[in-house]
Amino acid sequence: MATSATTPRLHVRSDFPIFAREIDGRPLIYLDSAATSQKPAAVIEAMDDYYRRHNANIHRGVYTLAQEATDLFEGARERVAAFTGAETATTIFTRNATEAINLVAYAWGRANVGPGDVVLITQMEHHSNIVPWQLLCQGTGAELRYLDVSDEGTLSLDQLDAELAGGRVKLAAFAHISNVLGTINPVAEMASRVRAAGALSLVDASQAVPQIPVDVAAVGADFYVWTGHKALGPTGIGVLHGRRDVLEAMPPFLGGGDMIRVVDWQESTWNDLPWKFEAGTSMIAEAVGLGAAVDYLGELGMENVRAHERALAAYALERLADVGGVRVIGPPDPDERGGVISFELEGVHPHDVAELINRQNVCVRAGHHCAMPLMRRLGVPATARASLGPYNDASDVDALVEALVNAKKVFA
Amino acid sequence: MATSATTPRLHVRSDFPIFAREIDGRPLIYLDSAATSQKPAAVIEAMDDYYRRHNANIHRGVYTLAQEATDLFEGARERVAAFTGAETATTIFTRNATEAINLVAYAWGRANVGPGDVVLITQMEHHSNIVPWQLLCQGTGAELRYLDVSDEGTLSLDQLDAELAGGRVKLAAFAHISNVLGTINPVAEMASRVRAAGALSLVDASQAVPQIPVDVAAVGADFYVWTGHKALGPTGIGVLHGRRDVLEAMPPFLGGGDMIRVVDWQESTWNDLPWKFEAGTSMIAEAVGLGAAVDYLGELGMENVRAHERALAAYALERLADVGGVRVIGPPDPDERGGVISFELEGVHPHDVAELINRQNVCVRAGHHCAMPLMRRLGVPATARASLGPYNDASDVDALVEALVNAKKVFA
Amino acid sequence: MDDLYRDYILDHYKQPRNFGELEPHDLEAHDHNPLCGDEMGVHIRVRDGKIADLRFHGQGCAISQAAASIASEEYVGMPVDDVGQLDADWVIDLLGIPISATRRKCALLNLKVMRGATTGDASWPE
Amino acid sequence: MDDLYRDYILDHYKQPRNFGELEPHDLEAHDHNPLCGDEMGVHIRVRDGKIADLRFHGQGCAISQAAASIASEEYVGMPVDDVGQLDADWVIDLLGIPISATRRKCALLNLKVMRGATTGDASWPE
Ligand SMILES: Cc1ncc(COP(=O)(O)O)c(C=O)c1O
Ligand SMILES: Cc1ncc(COP(=O)(O)O)c(C=O)c1O
Repeated sequence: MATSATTPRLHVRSDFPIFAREIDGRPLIYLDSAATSQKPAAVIEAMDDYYRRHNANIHRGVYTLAQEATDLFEGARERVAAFTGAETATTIFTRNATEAINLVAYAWGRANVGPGDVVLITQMEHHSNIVPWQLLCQGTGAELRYLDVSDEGTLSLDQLDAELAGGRVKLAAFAHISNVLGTINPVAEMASRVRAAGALSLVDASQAVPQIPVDVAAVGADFYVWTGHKALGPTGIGVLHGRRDVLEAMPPFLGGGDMIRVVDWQESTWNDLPWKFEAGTSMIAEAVGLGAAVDYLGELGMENVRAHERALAAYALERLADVGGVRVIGPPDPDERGGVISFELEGVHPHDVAELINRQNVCVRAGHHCAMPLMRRLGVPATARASLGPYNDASDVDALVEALVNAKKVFA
Repeated sequence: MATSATTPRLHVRSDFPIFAREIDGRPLIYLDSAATSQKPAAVIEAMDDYYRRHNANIHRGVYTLAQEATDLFEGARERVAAFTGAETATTIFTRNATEAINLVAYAWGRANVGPGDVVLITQMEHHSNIVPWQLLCQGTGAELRYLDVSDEGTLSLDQLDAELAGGRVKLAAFAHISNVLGTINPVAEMASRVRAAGALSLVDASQAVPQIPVDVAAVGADFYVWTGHKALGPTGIGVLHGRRDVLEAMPPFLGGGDMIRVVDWQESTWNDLPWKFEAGTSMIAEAVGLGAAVDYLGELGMENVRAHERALAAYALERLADVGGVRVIGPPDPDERGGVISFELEGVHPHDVAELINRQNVCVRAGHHCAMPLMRRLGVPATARASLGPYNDASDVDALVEALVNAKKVFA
Repeated sequence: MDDLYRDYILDHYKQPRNFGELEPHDLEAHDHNPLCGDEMGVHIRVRDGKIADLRFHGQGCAISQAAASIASEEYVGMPVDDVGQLDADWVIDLLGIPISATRRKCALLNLKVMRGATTGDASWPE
Repeated sequence: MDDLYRDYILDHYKQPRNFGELEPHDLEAHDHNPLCGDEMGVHIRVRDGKIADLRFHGQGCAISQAAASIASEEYVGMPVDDVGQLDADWVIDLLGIPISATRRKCALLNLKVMRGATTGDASWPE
């Protein structure tokens, strides 16, 4: 038993009100942070306070409340940008990661991709980083191509080079961390090769921002997207970081209030970045909540979050071997993976695994994890997935293992 | 002085925590509900409770928390649909009204509008009901045409008929209630004429749902959109009600998680309504909050909300005449208008009006109210706008009048 | 004993009746449970307006597999036109276990593909 | 006396200096404050690299109009090349009143159009 895991570095569970909840007299063993994270009190209270004391529409109000709301909203944007090492003006709030990717596929894609061009993605992408590109390719006559996933759950830089050498790739989109395999991809290296080939890159960092220290400038991708609710923030908000020159050259996506400079009868001109891409009333309370979330994560220190989750994942990989009949999918080395552990339990369908262990209040996800193509590649109909947050500790892993042992018995 | 207004029908201010706030020792006189409404404690607490006790991602989770979150989310959808007299399956959650309109303009518009077709809107639309159609027309070669606004702030059904008689109109989009003029448009009659002419209609009910009883089925439009934050709900959520056959025939808008049935390498099939149009993780807490908002409004009774605001608007129109130099824009008859009162104060720019009366904590909006074309039609650079919510009473109107009298003195 | 995973459920799961392919067949359908990715297909042989034989195939959880296996024994011999009349309660009663909202679609998938094959209606049974 | 709407501000607002059009002119620009819809244009006549004469026009609040009027008296006689060096503080100091974040763009609109006319840079002064 790894002592590093049994003595976890973070002790923050009490910051998260949901863990006060018991179901049938038992505590909550929450191992589904890759689907959505739990929220610290600081995040919930920041939104509460916004609605109770400062609520007003932003940007155009002269009165005090409207100024406060504007400052809270734009202040949150500054802190979110600083947290990920991005510029404030190129940090755009979207509804979620999915909308951020669609924004790029519609606004940049429809203007820049045509017949014969290639959009390159990978076999490990989430549906949100597949379907927008399918729609783009179908709409423009471009070709959608995939980088393979190895049996260990990794990508090949050589294959990337070979695809780029074809000269037709216009944009390559790939996950920073896979939500199924846990694989941490070498995104800075990939983005730099894509750029050298004259193409653009989009990194889906939905799983990375909550798990590891990220630096948008250092990654150097043209677009870098993530989603608030997985990063201790609220639902209803996501982030698109873009390169300034690319964003400036792009036509807008959604039209409406706030994204315009002047609306004339037949045409309009656009507001400056980032507002050009933020149509209609913004997710004001959600931005305030996300600001509180990155403040909280910043105080924990993302190196500490990563070290904590890495140790815990290593411990989980060890302990799962004790169950017997558990097959873990994805890279075996804890240094090469995040805190997302997909597995199969011999003889028990993942759906039944999730149902059975829920009886001990152990929450894991079962299914295709919005990655049907990857399931096909792996030759499995579905997997069970346990995923970690900063609030987890070794006792959660122990509870999972115990619950799995019991589940096996039912199907024995 | 109208006694009906000095004895308001609703006494609900204490339900709204923000009114406990004082600035510089003075109470808040909030007259900007057309920009965004304040929120009752019930709404704030519902979201709080969601995050503290039930937070999980929805639809695919087997464990208890995920089931609870799914029930809360889908239960909110049912109540929202019931509140507006719509079907649950055709009630789609969007980011805001703006996104709902863009969804239609992209998904329905790009598939159904072509060169020579006409999209018909009105001179009183909010930018969110103008710019998406400009973008659609620019992208497809269709023509954008406008129904005029009369000097009294109304539309002409004869002009609508004349436009429809041209035979080229594919879609007509118009506000249920204008956010500048307060005009209540005869939307059921308009939708029926549009339908008779073989075109589709979209009603922008952003200002109507919070102010008057609405019945989506009775209006009979093909699309009916509104936004949560103006209807006592949270930011980050809007609603699109659509006709089932139209929605079913439409291609999807955003691609990603949750809106798919099966994702294959090159193409995908779509989920049933309403999820086909809800890509990525939904605004879960926001839906819960919006559900609480419609519950609250339902308990007040929208007839009562309307009666209260109508009486208060009538009182305001009377009292504003006392100030001297105030010119009110829009229909003079309180039966024909909602609780939105735009005005000019002679010799004082609206921006200065708003700044000066904010010193007495009176919150009004000044500017073009995201309706630049209407400002051009009215021949004004901007207006000041006072708008009502159920929490307002005659004392707020009195405070506005007093503040305007003081503002006049500064510029005298 | 487990409430949901009763012995006969596990038995049908581990040794599903009428499982496999059926060639030639007269009717067929294939569908998915979008929530979990389970898939199920059916091949049906019709004689004199009745279901003479049928086979389910695909991959899924114990509930979806056991439900298909148990229901298959009822489908055989049934007039083809009757399948469209069957509703969700029919399957759930047949299973005889408490089915939560989340597992409902697992239980109903076999009826969905049966209705798809016999009536062309691929909506979820209600 | 009012902190913001001081007598000289109101005086410049009610009787703006250098207001109107200037024909012919050598340089011009036109811009908006997207927050409130205020618009402002400028016509500039240049002699020997200096601003020989100028006129502002457009519609706006007391702050934007007074700022343009007060600043216009400084612009006249200034080398054209110097306009690009002026920053936000220059205008705000000139106005001599406390400018909140919301009113900042009102105060800066005149400098924005001046820089637009002389350097082509239409961004907001910082
Ligand atoms: C009439 C009208 N339509 C549309 C909108 C846009 O609403 P949202 O900004 O929430 O999308 C508004 C309010 O801003 C409005 O008043
Ligand atoms: C890797 C990855 N990309 C994208 C998404 C989509 O995020 P959202 O649903 O918040 O848009 C997710 C999570 O669902 C994810 O794990």
